[in-house]
Amino acid sequence: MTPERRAPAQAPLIGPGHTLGTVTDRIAAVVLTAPTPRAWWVGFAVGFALLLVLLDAVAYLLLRGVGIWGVNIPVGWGFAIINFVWWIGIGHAGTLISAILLLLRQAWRQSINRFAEAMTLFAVACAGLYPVLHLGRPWLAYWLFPYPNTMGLWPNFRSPLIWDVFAVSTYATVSVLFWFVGLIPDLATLRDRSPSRIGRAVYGILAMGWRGSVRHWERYETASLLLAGLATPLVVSVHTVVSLDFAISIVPGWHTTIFPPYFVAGAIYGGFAMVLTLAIPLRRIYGLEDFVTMRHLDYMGRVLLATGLIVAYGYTMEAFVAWYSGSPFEAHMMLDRFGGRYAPLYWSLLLCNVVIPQALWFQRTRASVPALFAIAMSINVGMWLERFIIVVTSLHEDFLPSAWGMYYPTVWDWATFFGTIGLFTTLFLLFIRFLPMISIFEMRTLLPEAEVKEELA
Amino acid sequence: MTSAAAPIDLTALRARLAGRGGRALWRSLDELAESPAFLELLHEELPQHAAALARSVDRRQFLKLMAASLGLAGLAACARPPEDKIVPYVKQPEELVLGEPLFYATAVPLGGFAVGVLAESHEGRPTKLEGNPTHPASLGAIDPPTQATLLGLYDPERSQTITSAGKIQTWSGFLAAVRAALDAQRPRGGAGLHVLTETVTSPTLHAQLRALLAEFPQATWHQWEPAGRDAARAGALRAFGAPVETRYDLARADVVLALDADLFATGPSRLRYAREIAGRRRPGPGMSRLYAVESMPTTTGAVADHRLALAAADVEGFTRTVAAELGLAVAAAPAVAVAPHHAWVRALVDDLRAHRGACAVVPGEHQPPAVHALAHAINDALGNGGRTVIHTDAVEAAPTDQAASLRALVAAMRAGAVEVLLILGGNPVYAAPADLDFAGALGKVALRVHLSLHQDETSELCHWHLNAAHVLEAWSDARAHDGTVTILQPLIAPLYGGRSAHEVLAALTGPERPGHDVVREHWQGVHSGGGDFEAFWRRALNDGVVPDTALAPRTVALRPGWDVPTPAAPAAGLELVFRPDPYLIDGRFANNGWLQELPRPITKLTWDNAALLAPATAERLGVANGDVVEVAVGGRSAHAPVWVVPGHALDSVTVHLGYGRRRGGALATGVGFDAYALRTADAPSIARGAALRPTGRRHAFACTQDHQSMEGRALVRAATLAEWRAHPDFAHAFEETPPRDRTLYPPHAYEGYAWGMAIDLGACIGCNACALACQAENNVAVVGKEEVARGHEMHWLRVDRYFAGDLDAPAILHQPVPCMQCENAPCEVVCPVNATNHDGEGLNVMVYNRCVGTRYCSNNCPYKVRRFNFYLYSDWTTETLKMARNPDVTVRSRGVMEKCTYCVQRINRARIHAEEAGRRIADGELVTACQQACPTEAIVFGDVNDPTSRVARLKADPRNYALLGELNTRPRTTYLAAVRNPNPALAAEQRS
Amino acid sequence: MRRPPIHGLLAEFDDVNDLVRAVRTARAAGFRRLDAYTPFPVEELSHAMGVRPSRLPLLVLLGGVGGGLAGYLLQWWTAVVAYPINVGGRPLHSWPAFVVPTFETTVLGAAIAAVLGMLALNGLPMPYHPVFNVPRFALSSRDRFFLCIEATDPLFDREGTRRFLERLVPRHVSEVEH
Amino acid sequence: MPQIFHRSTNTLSRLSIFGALFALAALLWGIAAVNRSAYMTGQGVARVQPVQFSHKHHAGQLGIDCRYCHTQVETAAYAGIPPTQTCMNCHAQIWADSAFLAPVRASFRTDRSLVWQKVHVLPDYVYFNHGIHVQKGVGCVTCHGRVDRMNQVYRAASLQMEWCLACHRRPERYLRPRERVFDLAWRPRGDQAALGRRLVKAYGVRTRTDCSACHR
Repeated sequence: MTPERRAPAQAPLIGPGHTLGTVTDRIAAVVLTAPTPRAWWVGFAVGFALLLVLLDAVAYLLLRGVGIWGVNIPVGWGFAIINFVWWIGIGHAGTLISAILLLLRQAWRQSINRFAEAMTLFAVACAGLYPVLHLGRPWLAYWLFPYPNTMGLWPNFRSPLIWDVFAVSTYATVSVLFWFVGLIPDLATLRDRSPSRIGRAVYGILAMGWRGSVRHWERYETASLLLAGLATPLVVSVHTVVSLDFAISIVPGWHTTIFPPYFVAGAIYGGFAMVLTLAIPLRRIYGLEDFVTMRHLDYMGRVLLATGLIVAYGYTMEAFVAWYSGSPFEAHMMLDRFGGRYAPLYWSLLLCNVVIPQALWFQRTRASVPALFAIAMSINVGMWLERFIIVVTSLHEDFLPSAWGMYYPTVWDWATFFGTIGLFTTLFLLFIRFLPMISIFEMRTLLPEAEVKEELA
Repeated sequence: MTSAAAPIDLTALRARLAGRGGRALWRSLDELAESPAFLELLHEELPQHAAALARSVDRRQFLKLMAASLGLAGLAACARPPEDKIVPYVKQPEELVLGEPLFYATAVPLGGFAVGVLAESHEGRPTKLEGNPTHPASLGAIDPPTQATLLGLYDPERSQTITSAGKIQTWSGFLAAVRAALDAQRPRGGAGLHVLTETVTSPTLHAQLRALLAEFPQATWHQWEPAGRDAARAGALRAFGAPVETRYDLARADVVLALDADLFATGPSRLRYAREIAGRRRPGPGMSRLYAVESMPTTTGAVADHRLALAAADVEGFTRTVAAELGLAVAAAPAVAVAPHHAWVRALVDDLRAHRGACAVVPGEHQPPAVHALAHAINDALGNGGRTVIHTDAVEAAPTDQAASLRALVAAMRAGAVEVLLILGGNPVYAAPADLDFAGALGKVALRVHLSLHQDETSELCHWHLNAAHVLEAWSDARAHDGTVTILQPLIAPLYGGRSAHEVLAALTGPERPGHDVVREHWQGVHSGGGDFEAFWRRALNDGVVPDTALAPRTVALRPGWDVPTPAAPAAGLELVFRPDPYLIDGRFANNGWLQELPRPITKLTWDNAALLAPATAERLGVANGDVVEVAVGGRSAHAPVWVVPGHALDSVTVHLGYGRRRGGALATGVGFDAYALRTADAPSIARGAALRPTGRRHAFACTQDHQSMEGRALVRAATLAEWRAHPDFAHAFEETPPRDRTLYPPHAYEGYAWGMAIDLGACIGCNACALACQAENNVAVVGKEEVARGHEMHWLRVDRYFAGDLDAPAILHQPVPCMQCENAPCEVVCPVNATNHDGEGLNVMVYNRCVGTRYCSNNCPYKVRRFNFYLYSDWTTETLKMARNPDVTVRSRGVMEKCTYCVQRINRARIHAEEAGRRIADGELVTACQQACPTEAIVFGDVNDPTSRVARLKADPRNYALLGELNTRPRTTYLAAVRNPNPALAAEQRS
Repeated sequence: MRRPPIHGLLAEFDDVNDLVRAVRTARAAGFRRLDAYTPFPVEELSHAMGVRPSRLPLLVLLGGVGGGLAGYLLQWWTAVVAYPINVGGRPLHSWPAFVVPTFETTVLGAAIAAVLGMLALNGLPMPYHPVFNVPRFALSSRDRFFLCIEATDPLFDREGTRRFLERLVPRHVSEVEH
Repeated sequence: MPQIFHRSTNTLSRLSIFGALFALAALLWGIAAVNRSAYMTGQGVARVQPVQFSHKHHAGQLGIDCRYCHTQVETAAYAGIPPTQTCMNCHAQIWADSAFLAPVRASFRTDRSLVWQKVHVLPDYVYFNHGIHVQKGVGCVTCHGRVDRMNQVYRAASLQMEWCLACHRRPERYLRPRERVFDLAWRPRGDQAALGRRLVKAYGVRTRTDCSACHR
C-alpha cells in the first residue's frame, strides 16, 4: 500500500510511540492471545438470541406463507423489501471505504476498512435473505437464475428483479474476494504468531503460503488497485439497480429519475452511520483509540454531513417534481406523505436524516464521541424510515382510490427484522474474534519507520 | 347449448355412489375396504358417514377420471409423475363427451318465484349456474343469490341425515312415527294437523297439498315467507278487490317512478326490470327517465336520473302528494318532509303527465299496502294499465295474508290445538316476528316435523328433522313472475339421500314415490288435453319453460274506498327499516361463503350487516363507522355496529335481515346481528320511534373499498343527455392517451383474433352478478372476514363504487374493474420469471405454475386487479368443495398470483371447436362468465380485429374511453361513459 | 542442472533502508537470483530488484470482456432465440434492459480474473516454501526485513556469498535448507 | 517454527482448488441428468394393471383400431378409457370364462368400475386436448409410441415441457396425414420435412408456444 508522502496536517492517523512490532502485536493479540472481553460475550448472547428469533420467524413463514406478514393488495411489498434496501445500503459504506477511498489515496481509511468490509459482507448476507423469503414460493427461488431446464424457460431479463439477482450476487462475490485478498498478508502474520498448532494450521492454509516477497507485493498491489477500480463502479451500480426496482415501475413515488443518485448517496450515508455505530464501541472495548483516532471519527462525521446533504436534496426534489410534474397522482402521493396517515413517519424521517445531522457542521460535535454516536443512530433509524416511506406510502394510495389500503406490519415482520440484526451481530462478533479487525500490514505502512529515506528513493 | 337428452341415469349413478363407498375413504386401510360386511354395517349404523363415503367416491369418480386440476401447481413441475388412477364408467351414458360440459335447463325458486337457469354439468357434477335465455324472468341473466345456490348444494355443513331428538334415525322410522300420528288425526278430519310452507307457486306441490287437505278436511295449511310480499298482495286487494299480480313493462315506459322500490335486487322480476331499464338507457331519442324515491340507497337509486332520499315512512305522504297533484281524490297527505321537495314533485308530476300511458309508478314491496293502492290508482289515472302496467291473476298457488296465516298458526299452537306440525322448508324459529314468540308456542305442539337443508334453529326445536334435497338434487316445478312454469330437474342424485317436499308429502299420504314420478304424473294429468306427452315433457325439460303457462293479462277496475291511509305512527325518534339482505335475503343463504364475501352493492361490506344511516344522522347521534350501538324499538333492543351511508335518508336507520344466525353452519353463525329480534308482525318493514344508544364498544368491519371519492380523477365518466348531444366525445375531454406511434418500440402485430372487452357504465347497475359469476367460473377462493379486512380478498372482478357531490344526496357511480389486459402491460415487464406475459391474441396471461410470488406485478398494476394467495386459500381437503370446481381452471396454491384472463378456458374451448370444424369463432359464440351473467348486457366481449363484432363497434363509439389511458398501458378492456337523462326542469339536480 | 545442496542464504535486517541498500549492492555485485521479504509493500524494492511490471491488467481486461460478452449473449439468446415471448409489448431484443446484467457480468469476470490471476502469477497457494525453514523468518510478517540470495544464482558460492552478505551488516545470516 | 506444512501440501492445495470447481460442475450436470432420467419422468416404466390387458395382442396382433376402445379421441379432450361394457362386447363370447378376465366380469356384474393405473399423467395445470391434435394430424404413435408392441403400456415420451415444445415449435417434423393418425406403423414416404410443411399449410397448423395454449 502506498503510504501518504505528505506529513499529516492534523494529528497523525496512529497514536504516538508505536513501532512495527507494537502495531503487529497489539492488533494480533486481540485475536490470538488477549482474553475475550465480557462485552463481547454479552453482545454475542444478544445477537445469537435474536438469530434464533429469525429462525422461528422463517420456519413459520415457510409453514404458513407470506400471509403472516402485513403485506396485502395494494401494498404488495413491506418490511422484506424495506429491510433488503436498508441492509444493502449499509453494506455500501464498506466497499466505498476500501475501494473509492483507496483510489483517492485516503490513508485514513486503512484503519477502518477491514471491519467496514466485514460489515459489508454481513449486511449483504442479511439483505440477501429477504428477496428469497418474501417470495410466495421461496422454494422456487432458483427459477430466477438462468439455467437450462426441462421447461425450456428462461428468466425475464427486462425485470429489475433479475438485475438485482445479477447485481447483488456479483456484489457479494466481489466483496468476498476483495476482503479475502486484503486478509492474506494478515493471515500470514497470524500464521506466524499463533501460539496453537491448530491456529497455525488454519491461518496457514488460509494465508496460502504468503511470504511477503517483493514480487508478490508487486502483483498484490496491482490486484488490489484493479479490484478497487472494479468495486467502485460496481457499488454504484448495485444501489442504482436497487433503486431501479422502484424507478422502472409506474407507481407514483417510485417512477422517478432521481432515484439512482439519491439511493447511492443514501446508501453511503446510512453505511457510514453504521460504520460509526460499530467503530465507536469497538475502539472503546478493545482500546484501539490509537488506531481509530478522533481524526478518523471527524472525517466520517464530514462524510455523513456531505452525503446527508445530497440525500436532503433528494427529498426536496421528490417534493418539487411531484408538484412540477402536474400529475395528480404524483401530487397526491406527496400530499399523502405530508399529511396522510403515514405523515408522522415522514416527518420523523426528515428529523432523523436532515435536521439532526446538521449538528455535524460544528467541530465540537464531530469531536464528541457520544454526539457522533447519537447522530449515527438517528441516521440508522432515519434511513430505515426513508425506505418505509418509499415502499409503503407510494403503494398504499396509487391510481384508483377504490383500491387504496393501509399496511400494518405484524409481529412476524418485526421478528424477521430484528432477527436479521441478530444474524448480523453474530457474524460480526465472530469476525472480530477470529480475524484482525484492523488491517495490520496497512497500519504498518502508516508508521514513520515504514518510510524509505529520500536519498534511497 | 342445451343438451336435448334427459339427465344422466341417476339411479345408476346413485348405485355407483353408494356402491363403491369403501374403496375411496378406506383406500389406506385395505382390509377394511375389501370387507363388504364393514360397508353394510357402516350404512346401517352410520348413514351420515356412508353419505360422506358416497361424497368422496363420486368426486373421485369424476375428478380422477378427468384428471381435473387438483395437484399442487408448480411443485409437480420438478417432482416425479404422481401416482394416479383412472376409474372409467362401467356403462357410459352416451350423451356424455368426456371433458365437455352438458347444460340442463332448470330453475331456482326464491320466495316461491322461479328464475330459469342453465346448469353446467361436468361428468355429472353441476359446477355453475347460468341464466336461461328462454326463461322470461332470466332472459339469460342471473343474480348472485341464484348463482350461489350452486355452492349451497356442496355446502359441507348441509344436513346429511334424518334426526330425531339429536339422534340419527332412518326414513322408515320417520314414516312409521308420522303415519301413526296422521292415522290418529284421520277420525277428527285432521283438526290437529297443520302444515307450514313458504310461498308456494309449484303446481305439483299445490296439488299435493290440496290432496292432503281433501284427506284431512279439518287440517290447516299456513304459508309464510320472512321477506314476503304481503303488502303488494294487500295493496292489490284494496285497489281491485282481488289479489292480482302486477308487473311492469319498463321497456315501454318513458318515465319510471320507483317508490322505495329496489327494482333490480328484490322481487320476482328483478332481472327482467334490469334488462328493460338498461335497454332504455342507451343514449339517444329512446332514452327513458328514472325517478327514485328511497330511504336506503339501492342499485336502483344509483342509476336513477333523479334520486330523492326520503324516510321510508314518508314515502306514503310523498305518493299522496303526487296523487293529489295528479288530481286524484286522496286523503290529505300528512305535512311531511315532502314539502321541501315541492319543485321536485312538481317536475316529476309534469313529466308523468307528459307521458300518459307510457310511464310507470312502481311501489316497493316493503312499502305499506296504502302505497301500493295509491300506485295502482296513479297508474290507473295515467292510463298505464295494459300498456306499461300489466295485471294478471295471482301467480302464487294460494295467495294468503301470510302474516295473518302465521299469527293464526301461533295462536293455534298456543291454544294447544296443533298436534302435528309439518314445516316444509323455511326457518320460522329464527325468522318469525319477535312478538309472536314462535319458538315458545312451538313447544306446545305434540309432533313437530321440519324439512330443511341445514340443522337450523327450527330443526333444533322439532322432534323430527328431515334433511331436504337441494333444488339441484330434486324434481319439482315452479312459476316465474308471469306465471310461466319451469320443470325443475335434478343435476345430480341427492348427495346425502335428502328428500324433497313432494316426496315427503307423497310418502305421508300414500305409498312412497320418487319426486320424478310425482311431478311427471301431475303434468301428465294436466296435459291430458291430448298430444304426445313424452314430446311435451322432453321439450319442457329441454327449454326450461312449459309452453303457454304464462298467465294472460286481465283488466281490473279500481274499487271504491281503496284509499285507506296507514295509521300515523308516533313520529318521535328514528324510523327503523327492515330489508332483506341483498344476498343472504332472509338468512337462507347465511352459510354460503360466496354470498357472505360478495361486497354489498352500496356499502361494499362483506361478512356483516350493520345499522345503516345518513352522515348527518350519525353526526347528530355522535356515532361513526364501527361504533356498536344499542338499537331499541318497541321495548326490544339489539346491539348493532354503525355504518354511515352517504345518501341515506335522514333520521332513518336501515338494518338488513338474515344475519346473527345461532345455528345452521360455521359461516352463518356468529356473523352480524339478528335484526329479526327487533321485527314485529305489525311492523314488518318500517318501525317508528326507534332509538340508538352508543355502547362505547367498537366493531371491525371487512369493507372492500376504504375510499369513496374519485379524488377528482376522471375514472368514471358521465354526462347528461344534453351534454352528450352537444359533445358526443365528452369522454375524451379529460385525458389524452398518447398516439400509438409515439413510442420507441416497434408495435406487436396481433393477427387473427384480438380479444377485447367494452363495459357500458351507463348500463351497469353495480349488482355484482359479474363478480360472482367470475368467482364460480374461475374457482376463486373464499378467504373469510379476517383476510378480507387485511386486504387479501380474491375477487378477480370488483365493482368499484364512488360517491360524488353532496354528501347527503351524492351521485353514486359504479365501475366494474376486471383485468384490463393492457397491450403494454406494466405487470409483465417486471415479472422476473415470465410468469405473466402476452399470448398471440393479446391476452395478458397468468401462468400460475410458473409464478414464484414476488408480487411485483401487482405493485406495478395501476388498476390493482391482481390477487395473491397469501395463504393456501383454495380448499384442498373438503371433497364436496372440490366437486364444485370448474375442472377447466387450475386451482391455485399458496404463494401464487392470479387474475382475470378473459375466461381463457372458454376461449380455448371455442377455438378448438372452431378449428376442429375448420371455421372462425363467430361473434357472440364466445362469452365471458361476467358478460353472460350481466342482467343489463353492460359487458361485451369479442374480437376487436373483426370490425363487424359488437365489441369493435362499441369501441368505435365516441363514448368509449380507456381507464387511466394517459399511462399508455393500452388496455383491451375499455369503458363506455355513462349518459344520464335528467329532467331539464330540475337543472339543479343535474349531475355529470 | 545439478540441484544445489541448499536453497540459498538469508540475511535479516532491522530496517527497511538497510534492506533497500543491501538489494542495490547485491544487484550491483551481479546477483540476479535473489528475493527480498518485507512485512509491508515497499515500492523502492521492486525498482531496486528490477521487477518487471505485472501482466495482471491484461488478464483482468480479458476476464471483463469475456464476462460481458457471455452475459449479453446469454440474454439475447434466451430472449430472442430460445423462447421468444411478448412481454408487455416490449421488443424481444430489449437491449437497453440487457445492459444492466451485462455490466454486472463484466465486473464479475474481471474481478475473478484479478484474484485468480494474482494468485496464479504469485504461484500461490504454496504453503511449503524453503525460506520457512529458517525459524527467524517468522519475523518477516512482523518487523524484520530479509534478503535471500538463492543457490541457483550463477555467482552463488556458499562461502563467498555468505561473506558478501556479512559485509552488508545484517543482524543475522542463515542458510536456507530445501 | 514457521515451516508448518509438508512439501506435498503445495500440490494438494492447488489440486483442491481445481477439484472444487470440477466437483461443482459435475454436480450441476448430475442434477440436469437426473431431471431428464426415466426415474423422474417415468419414461419407459410399465405400470402393473388390475387386468393383464395387452395392447400388443389387441392392437398389434388382432389389429383392433384405437378408436374401438378410445372412442372419443377424435372429438374430446380425453381419449377415454373404455367402459367395462366395451370389454364385454367381445368377452361375453370370447374367453368368456378366462381367469384373466375375472375382474372385468366382476366389474360388469357388480357395476363397480375397474381401477386402472394411469400411465400418461400430466401435471394438473396442463390442459391437453386429444381432439384437436388428432384433427391436426398428430399420430397416436408420436406421443404414445408403438403401443401395438407393448404388452404392458409404458410412457414412450418424457412428457416434459421441452418435449411438448419441440413439436409445438416445429410441427412439420411430426405431422402426418389425418387418415394415417391411427396407423402406428406409418412411415413418411420420402421427405417428412416437405410433407410436414404441406400438412401445416393444409391443416392450418399454428406454432402455438403461448403459455395460454396449455396453461389456464
